[in-house]
Order: sequence, then structure tokens, then C-alpha cells
Amino acid sequence: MATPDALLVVIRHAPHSSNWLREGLDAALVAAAFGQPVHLLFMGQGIMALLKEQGSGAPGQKATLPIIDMLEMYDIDALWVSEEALQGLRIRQDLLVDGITPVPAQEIPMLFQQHAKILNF
Amino acid sequence: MHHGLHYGLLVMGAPYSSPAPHSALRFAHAIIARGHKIAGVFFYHDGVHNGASLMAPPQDELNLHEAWRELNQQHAIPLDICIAAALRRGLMSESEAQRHGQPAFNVAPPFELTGLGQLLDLQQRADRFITFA
Amino acid sequence: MMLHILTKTPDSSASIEMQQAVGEQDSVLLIEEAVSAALDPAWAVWEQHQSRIFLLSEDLIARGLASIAVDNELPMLDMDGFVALTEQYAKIVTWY
Amino acid sequence: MWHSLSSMQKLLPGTNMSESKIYRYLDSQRKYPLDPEGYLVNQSEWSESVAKLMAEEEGLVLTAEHWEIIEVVRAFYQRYEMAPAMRPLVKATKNALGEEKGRSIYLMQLFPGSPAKRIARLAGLPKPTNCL
Repeated sequence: MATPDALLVVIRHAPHSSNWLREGLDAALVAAAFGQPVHLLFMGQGIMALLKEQGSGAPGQKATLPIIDMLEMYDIDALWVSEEALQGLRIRQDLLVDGITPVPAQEIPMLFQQHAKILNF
Repeated sequence: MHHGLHYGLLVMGAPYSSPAPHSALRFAHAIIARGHKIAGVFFYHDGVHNGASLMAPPQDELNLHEAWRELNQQHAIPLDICIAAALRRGLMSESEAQRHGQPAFNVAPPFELTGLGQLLDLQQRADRFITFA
Repeated sequence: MMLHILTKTPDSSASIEMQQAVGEQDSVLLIEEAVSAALDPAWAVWEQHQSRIFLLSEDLIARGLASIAVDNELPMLDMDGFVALTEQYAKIVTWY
Repeated sequence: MWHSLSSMQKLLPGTNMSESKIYRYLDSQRKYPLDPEGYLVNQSEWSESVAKLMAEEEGLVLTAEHWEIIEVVRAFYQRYEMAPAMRPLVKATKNALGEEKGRSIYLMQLFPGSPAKRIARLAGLPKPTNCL
């Protein structure tokens, strides 16, 4: 599931609330562009970035969905969401883009243990 | 046993809006006092404002920009700022100002504008990597 | 085994997300706003990580919470102790 | 400390841009302003003839092989709203044009130097903003 040299990028902020989401994804893209394996874990409000019906951005802002769709072009294939957070936000998985793996609550600490490098946004 | 570790610091909080830069600076001095080294400080997100050379707090308050400069002068610690995060927020070095046709600049050495690759490199090189945000 | 640093209050989303990530062997350090946890010795995290959770004393003192932390017998570290704690953990994640 | 760039005052908007060393024009009729790094200032002005002019000043003659890559990059931007770095560029090329062309060596031969940046410029896309 996790390789020791992979970078885990944790996304915890929603689109259109701050720049944390975009700048977190930027870090993931740059790491991937340099050839580092990157895994993404979405927790809390960060899950909102995965809603498949997101429209284009609020006036003057870029949308997030194109970046989420682009991740596979950067070979970022591991997109995990916390099952607990999904339930907490009452979001059904079929509302999210394809290719998301839900992670049960008891396995979240394991993900953190398995990655030597973590960036938390 | 744990002496001579190399620390990397990531600062993402803005000066005077977030306590993060103060915490990071105090931590930096404590690292050095315990005999460790700081491999570098990287400023990202709102932390890029720490590099603003026009910062002018009242005289009886700590000038965070100056405090970072002193840390660099005393211990030769690199101070790197994410260039994309900085440009978005109106922070530019002299060469960036020239490239963008701007009449002034507000980032100067020892602060350096650089890519996110530097952040990833710092994380790889450091024995300990700590975020202040 | 890793160190989690929490900078926000116990009821913040950062705190809730941290609690989802903390493993059994991990330590927790409360700094900045998180030291207000000293006011609530019944906070679940105190129970769960009894011997491995610490408050940063200078952030407590600045906020007038140091004697409450002492009364509630909560463990404190100073800045030097903070560095010492990071010496023991190769991996450190900050929740903000 | 405030850093004044007196030598740059003449570059302020409203001053005579033609004297500036920063902005220049792609064409002799001065229709297409470029930014200091040679990217189009107005993306909407891009056309195939603009791309040809840009390539010409780089000493590049655009062949059918170049054009199909430029199309790949324009389609990438259309879909993802970002110009690709080298790695996704290779992948997108592979997806669109097959294994033979989806290799960095092939892209380097067509667009020597840094292909991702050069193609973004020729394709009329904004400068990649990634902190690369």
C-alpha cells in the first residue's frame, strides 16, 4: 500500500475557503513532477475537494476539479479518504470523483506510520 | 546520542496574524542552543510574508523580518521563500521585479525566492522536519 | 512512532483530525492555542495518551494558564524540552 | 528598508513601453505584446500564425510533428487548466499519439532545451506557475 520513500500529502481544507488546498496540491504536483511517489489523504473539510459536481471557481478563482482530474497525469493514483470524515460530513461516496479509496478510521494512524515523509495542509 | 541533528523548518503562518513565526523563531534558537544545526527554513503559504523587507512594526515589538535576518547572519541558515506563493501575494525580489516590470521590490537577501523543489529537498536532507503554521 | 504538534484549540477541526491520526506509540505536544486544553482535564486525549502528551510551558504562561496546568497535574515542557522531544521522534506532523 | 528601482521607473505602466527592455513585440506591426519571458501577454491573441512567428524567432520550423504536440498541450490545458510539467506531458503525448512519441527523448528532439516550457509558450498558454 505504501512505499517507504513515498510522500504523504494530507489535505484538510475545502475549496474556496483559503489557499491551503491549492498550495497543498501544488506541493503534491511538484513532488510528483520530480519523480517522487505521492499519496494523498483527504480528511475533514478536505473531502469537499473531491465532489464531482464542483463547478468552475467562484468569480475570479480557478476551480479545483480540473486539478483533481489532472492528478493521474502526474501518476498520483493513491487518493484516500477517511471513512469517518465522509460519514461526519454525510457525503456518500458516489458524490465523489472516481478512483477514491475509503480508509476505515482504525487504519488512518497506520497510513501516517507507513510514510517517512508527510506534508500536512 | 542525539547531538548534531539537522533540522528543517517549514513556516506557513504570516507575521503578526499567526503565532507560527514567533514559535518557529524561538524553536530555532532552542535547536541551536542544544547543539543542533538548522539546514534551512522554507516559507510557504502566508509564511512568505516573513520575507517582506518593508515590515515596520512599532519599535518596542519584535521585527520578525529582522529576527530572521539575524538568525541567518549568526548561523548562516538559508531562508528560502516559495516563489509562486510570494508572487501571488505581492512579494518580489529585485530580479523578479525586473521580469514583471514592477518599479520596486520587497524581498532581498538573505531571503531567496525559490521553487517548491527546495522544500522537498530540505525535507529529504533534514533529520527532523517541523512545520509551524 | 511519531510526534504530533497541535496548535489549535481542543474543539478545532485540526484537533479532531489529529485525534484520528494519532497512533498508540505516538506523542502529542500542545502549543499556541492548543494549550487551552489545560482548562479541561476531562478532554479525551489526556486519558488516551496519559504519559505521552505535553503542554508547552511558555505558551501556557503567556496565556495565564500555567497554574491551572499545575493544579490539574498536566505535564509541561519548556522550549528546550520541546527540542529534546523532537530528538526522540524522527517524524513530526503539525496540526493547525 | 525600501528598495527603489530608479532605473526602472521608465517601465511603469503609462510610460513609453517601446523604450522598455522588458516588454517587446513578436511582430513588426506591434500587434502581439510579449512578457519578459516571451509568453503572450494576451492569451486570446494566439493563432497558428502567432505560433509560427514565435517558433521562427527561436529558429524552429514547425512541422506536422511539432503541431501535433502543440495540440496535445493545448488540449491538456483545456481540460486541466494548467500547462503540463515534463512528466505529465510525456504521459499525455503517449495517451494521444502512442508509445513511440510519448517519450521525453522524442519531445527533447522536437523542442530542444526545456520542452514543457517551450511548448507552453508556442501553444499560447500562460507561463506554468508551479513552483518548479
